[in-house]
Amino acid sequence: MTIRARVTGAFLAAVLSTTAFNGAFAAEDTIKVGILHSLSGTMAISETTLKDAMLMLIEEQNKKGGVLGKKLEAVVVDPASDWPLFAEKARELVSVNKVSAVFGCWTSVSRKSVLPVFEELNSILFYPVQYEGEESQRNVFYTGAAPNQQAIPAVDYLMENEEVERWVLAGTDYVYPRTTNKILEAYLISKGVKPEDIMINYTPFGHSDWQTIVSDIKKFGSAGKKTAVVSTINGDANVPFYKELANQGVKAEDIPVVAFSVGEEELAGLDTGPLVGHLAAWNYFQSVDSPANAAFIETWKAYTKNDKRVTNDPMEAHYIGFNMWLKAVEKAGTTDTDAVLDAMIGVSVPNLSGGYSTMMPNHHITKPVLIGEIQSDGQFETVWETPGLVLGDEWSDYLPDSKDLISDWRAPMSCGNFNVATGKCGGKGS
Amino acid sequence: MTEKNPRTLLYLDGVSVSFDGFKALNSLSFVVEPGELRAIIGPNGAGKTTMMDIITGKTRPDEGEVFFKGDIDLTKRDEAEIAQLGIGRKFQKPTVFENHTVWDNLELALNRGRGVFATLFYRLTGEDKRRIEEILATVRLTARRDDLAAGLSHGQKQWLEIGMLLAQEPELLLVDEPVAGMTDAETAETAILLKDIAKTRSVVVVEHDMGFIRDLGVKVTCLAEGSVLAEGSIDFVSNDPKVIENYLGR
Amino acid sequence: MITSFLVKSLDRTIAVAVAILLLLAVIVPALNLLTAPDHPLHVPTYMVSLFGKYLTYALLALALDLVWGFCGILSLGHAAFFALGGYAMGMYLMRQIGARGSYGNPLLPDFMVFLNWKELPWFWYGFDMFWFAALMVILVPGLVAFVFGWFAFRSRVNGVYLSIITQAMTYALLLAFFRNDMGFGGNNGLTDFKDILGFNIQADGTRAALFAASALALAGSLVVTSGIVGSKFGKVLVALRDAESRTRFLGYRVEHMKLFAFTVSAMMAGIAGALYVPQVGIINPGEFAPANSIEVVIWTAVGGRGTLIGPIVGAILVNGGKSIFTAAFPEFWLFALGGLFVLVTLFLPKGVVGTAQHHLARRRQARAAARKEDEQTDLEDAKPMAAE
Amino acid sequence: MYRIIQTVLAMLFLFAAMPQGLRAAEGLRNLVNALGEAKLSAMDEHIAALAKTGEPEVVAILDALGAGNLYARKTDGQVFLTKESGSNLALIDPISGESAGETPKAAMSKIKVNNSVRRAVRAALGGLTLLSPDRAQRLKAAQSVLQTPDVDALDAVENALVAEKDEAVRTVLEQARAAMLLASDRPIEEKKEAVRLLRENGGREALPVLSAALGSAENGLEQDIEAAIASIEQAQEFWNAGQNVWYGLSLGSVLLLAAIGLAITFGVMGIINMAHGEMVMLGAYTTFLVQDVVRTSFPHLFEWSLAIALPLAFLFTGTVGLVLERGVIRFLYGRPLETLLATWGISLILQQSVRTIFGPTNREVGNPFWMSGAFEPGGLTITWNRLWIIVFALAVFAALLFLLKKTPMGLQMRAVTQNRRMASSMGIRTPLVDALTFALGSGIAGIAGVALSQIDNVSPNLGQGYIIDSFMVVVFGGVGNLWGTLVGAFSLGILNKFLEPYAGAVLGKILVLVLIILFIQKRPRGLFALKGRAVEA
Repeated sequence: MTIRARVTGAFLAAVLSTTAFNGAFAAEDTIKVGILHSLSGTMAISETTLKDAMLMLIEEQNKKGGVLGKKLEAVVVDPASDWPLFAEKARELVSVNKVSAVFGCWTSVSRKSVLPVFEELNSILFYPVQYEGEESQRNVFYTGAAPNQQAIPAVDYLMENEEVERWVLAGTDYVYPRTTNKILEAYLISKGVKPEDIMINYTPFGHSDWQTIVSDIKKFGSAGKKTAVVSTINGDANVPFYKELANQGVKAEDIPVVAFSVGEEELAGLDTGPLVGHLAAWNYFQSVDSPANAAFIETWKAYTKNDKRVTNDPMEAHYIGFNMWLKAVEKAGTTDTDAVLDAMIGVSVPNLSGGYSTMMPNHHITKPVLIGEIQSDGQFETVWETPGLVLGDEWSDYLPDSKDLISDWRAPMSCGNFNVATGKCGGKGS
Repeated sequence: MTEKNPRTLLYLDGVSVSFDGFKALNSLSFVVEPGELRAIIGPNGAGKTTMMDIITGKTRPDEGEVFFKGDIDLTKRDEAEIAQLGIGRKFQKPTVFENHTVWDNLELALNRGRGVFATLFYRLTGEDKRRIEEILATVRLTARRDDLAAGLSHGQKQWLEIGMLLAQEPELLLVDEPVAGMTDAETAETAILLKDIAKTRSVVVVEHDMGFIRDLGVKVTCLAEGSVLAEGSIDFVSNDPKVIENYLGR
Repeated sequence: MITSFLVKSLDRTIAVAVAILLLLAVIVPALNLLTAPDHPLHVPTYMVSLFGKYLTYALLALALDLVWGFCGILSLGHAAFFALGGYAMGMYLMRQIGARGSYGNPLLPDFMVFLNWKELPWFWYGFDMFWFAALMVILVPGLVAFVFGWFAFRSRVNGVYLSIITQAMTYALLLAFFRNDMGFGGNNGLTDFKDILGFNIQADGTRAALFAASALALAGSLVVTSGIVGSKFGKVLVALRDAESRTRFLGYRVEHMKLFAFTVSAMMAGIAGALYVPQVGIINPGEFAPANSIEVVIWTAVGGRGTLIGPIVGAILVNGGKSIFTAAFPEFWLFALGGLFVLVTLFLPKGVVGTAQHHLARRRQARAAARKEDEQTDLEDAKPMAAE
Repeated sequence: MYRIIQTVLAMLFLFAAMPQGLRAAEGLRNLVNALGEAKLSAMDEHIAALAKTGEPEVVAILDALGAGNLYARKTDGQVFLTKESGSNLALIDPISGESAGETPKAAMSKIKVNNSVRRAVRAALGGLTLLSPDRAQRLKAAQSVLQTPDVDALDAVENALVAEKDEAVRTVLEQARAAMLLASDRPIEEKKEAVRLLRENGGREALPVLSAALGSAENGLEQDIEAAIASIEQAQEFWNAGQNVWYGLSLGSVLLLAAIGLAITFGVMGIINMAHGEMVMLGAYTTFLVQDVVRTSFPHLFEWSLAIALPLAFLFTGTVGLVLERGVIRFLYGRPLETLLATWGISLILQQSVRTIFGPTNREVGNPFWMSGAFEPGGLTITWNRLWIIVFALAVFAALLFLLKKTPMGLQMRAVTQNRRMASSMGIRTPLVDALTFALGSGIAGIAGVALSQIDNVSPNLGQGYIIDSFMVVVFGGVGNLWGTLVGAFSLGILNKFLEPYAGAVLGKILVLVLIILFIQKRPRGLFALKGRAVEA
């Protein structure tokens, strides 16, 4: 046999075996759920955990008998941190694997990449990560935090409890930090902060040399006014950032750093001893003291067979989203997209911090906002909590062009960008 | 030392070049007349190849003058330009285009338009075809015209390269060790070929093979340590005591 | 003898490939649009856009092959030209959204609105016209390649050095496009496209048309490349690839030759990018990632560099494999991909197509010479390291 | 607020009826137990009340509070100092300091602290330990008083100054006194003197004090303060330049570490080793594994874990390199561009292997104490880890240079890379030398990983972040020249750090890349090119 023939043969065999593989599953009568999280590439570090969490939730639900009398079946694909591949895989999940809903994406760009696919094929996406807002789409449910569910309460906390007057807004240069910082800047100025008391700094993805920036922060913080850093620094860049903070002796008591993208998972790669007291704002911490959370953590540790695995906010978002979907499917009595989309609004399920979260007509959910301080064991301790639940505000009130927009996916409005000033759907409605 | 003469084909005066402190050429002066066949000998490191590099524009001299056809300053031009002016060069190691056929090798060497678009829209004319066939016959490769150059024997590659130089129609040919690795018969034939070529153009041959140079029977220049040691007939040069000491050995 | 065989078979293969592509351009859209979804011959839209995407990748690989396979310039930055073409097309598509964006701003794309941009940056002018965008798709990558190549080839940056600085180029572009201040949408890039030339970009008909356009573009480029490679210019390219100094001493301005090939290749890559963007619906700086450019090199190597069909086959094989493996073995597909690269370089240095052609040619030659040698050729071919 | 004063008063009233010693102890216990019920916002007053007692036990209690080791028993509200003991807490009586048994964590509730509580603790502790017999503790106390100058503590500081003999502590205390003075109602002459002192001694720390004082300064003092601020800022400008050089050197040392292994595999051997970054990553993971074992089995060796990891990382990555060379790369000599493809494939496999084995998330590699923190000579801030990394990078460079230039092994390596055939005919076993050279390059990448694990993420993506920079450094410096790599790394580092403040981190990096591209046009063979007449055909 020639080499060419051998190679072709091997390839054909691979193709055949995968089709057979898929075919075998299709024979059973199950409800399929797609999981669209990167398992390789740069985002695997964050997203793999979410895939595991989803698999666990599905397994647990199947133990309880599935939904509508059918078992759930997870379809896992790897979009490999490659944004166009997200779109391809989403299309594959919906049109080839015929999944009823997809749980996935982490970065905004991956969500943006799959949006048209879900719109076109009319399927459902649950998006579990805090994001910049400025979006509301018929086929997407946003279970992570909008800026008002994270950033603004955190700034409020610092202003009231730590009497912060000077602000460093440090972020990775991409859309989430840019938008969040725009919103925060507008908010701070509306609260009487002077523009010269705000320093904004952007760094590239994966930035690892923080010496200059940390020393700039120290300098900025030595103007005699209480200073805080609001960090929207993304993923990988955080570990060297915090290491540099610790080594240059920036203590939380002097210049606290409040982060919106640093959770238990990120801290797991750090010696948090020198970081005690720096803050994070989320809607969930692993340390939250509630029976639901204790049970969740126990199941998670058992499922991963690892006592050290931590839980985090996006996992809770998937937990909420998944339970909401189950409830909506039961309410609708079908997994048909349109029926589920209708049934979703108003669905209320317990969250892990001891309350209930509700899906609102703008496809965002209500959540408590927690401010936590980093502890030496890599966990957060809640030091402040919003008195009630906060509703995710998709169109920020602090940006001039979006303050007139609202979204409501209930009939008869059914609009993602209704302009209350002109009374028309579609931005300016012109 | 040498007079600049408008009739002189190649004129080098006081050319020096050094690499990392090592003086490869040391105030070298050297003249080639039109139609002359000249042999250059010298020990390793005498600067033979460097001299060729300078003439063909591969290396820029640190100082000195290099003129072609009286008033064309070669130090200001690059390889392609110098080649187009009519100076051809054969490397020490035979370099032909191995992934091309013998025919294509010659076609590429043919003295025609060498611009991007000239080559892109080039069509093989009857005249060019005849010319290539002629050269094939001269270098005795007619039978192998459609074979890849990679398949040729060492000697055949040397000949193909000489054929390519012919196709280039240069006025001056620089030939670096053309008979290295050739059989005696091939060597003899190469000598005849070179003498033949020298009837219509100037040729400079660098060679170690004293027998071959004797076969050529031409004026010899001996280089050592980057400058000219002696110049004259083979017998004159090989009896020069400095040459014997430096090169031929005691 | 061998050459005449090769030349003939080469021409024949190209003709066949072009014919297949033309046929695909007609049949696939027809099967997609005219047959019912449950018809056995129905091609689902999913497949149409997937293969449309592969075809643009194939075009990119072909473009790389022109400079790498035939000219010996290993560009590790070819995805940059692809992305530049893609951005030019993306800008057109963004302008087509008009007032249908979230904020209903008729002039500014959404990402500019919520980052408080007040005016359209000057470099966005003209992109509302298709002809202008189409021109830019070719001109921008061509110009970047021309300027970059003019500097690099003039100063004779070669081999590994050239590869590394092409990588630096794409890396610098990556960082630049990530910057939100650049006005290209930062990390999110350009997305939310609505229509192209007045047709809804999500409609099956548009997708089928884009597929056909990709197939036609690939066929067209194949003809052009084959023309270039077959001309005397092509022979000069191969000559300078194998023996650059020799070519110089024959009087060819190597830097001009390289510059021409590099620029043409970048333009082809730009066209590929422009066709890619409407089919995947997004363009973002991730396309500039050096890893992407390396992947293109790998498609070309797998298929067989220095052959025209090779990169096309390679691009489709590797990407098809990637599509299958990322779904079937999500945890392990990188092992498969990594392993493939190692195995191909070790055992198939000429690539799939190159090895096949080599094999065929030798077999024919052997058969013509003597039947007895047949077995031996096989033996030699089977010995992996014997090749090259 | 009012209620707290009420309780405190009530307690004070209670004590009056008790015998002196017992009364104090009992009062203290009540104050401590009150912490258990206090709201976060009211903690300040409680801490102040505790500090006011001046009892020696208070130091340990406040220490525990600040560190989050103070727990209240859920059943009776008794507050204890605690220590982790497995899943239980070991209780220590806050007054007597005696052990009070163990309890499960669930039975205790932690006394919550936040930043403002920690600040209050720090200030209180500063006041309490100003007169401590331990010099280090006095210094720390003085520093914390300086950080949070409080007018009320002025007398305490002045008292301490009278007794203080140690020069270093005195300097800090004097600054603290000056800072407090400015906020007090002392006469203007004393304040002027304070401003002068701050201007002379104070670095950046003096700026906040001065600018705060500027707001409330009386006439006549304002100009003094403004002049002081201007003078300090001017001095800072000078130090900033020095700081930038230091940052540049530090970045350069990181680049040098990342690139030096590549200078062998790519620079000397000509293999475009895309898996180089993964070797660095494997080195970092070796460090993680070593620390993991050390933590669980030999905790007392933790400070030495990096030293243990170094040889292991070298051996491990060296072995991986050896296997790769024998298994793959040796078939590709003379085809440098194809080594790129094969090693790229290998890098994918290595990354995914690590991801499969260790999981995709970051792993924690701790800094030993001698690599934590910073010191401040003049107006500079020099972090220990960066300093050690510079030293380490230079040491690795020197060792490598020595190995290549002065040992038989190095001689053979150079011989083989310069003229393989000749070396082989002289009896050098070229395949062995090739394998060992590659292993050496990989091993050095591995020990670079040990160092980089101290400042970067230990994740499967670690290597990806360094690979492009490494190639830039080697190419910029000149392939095949170790000195070129050294100079290249440091000059790129410094260039980057000088561009960063003006252009920003992103644009700075782009500019550096563009400059490298332009530089390569000018000198196609890099900074330290090997010149020669070698005719390439």
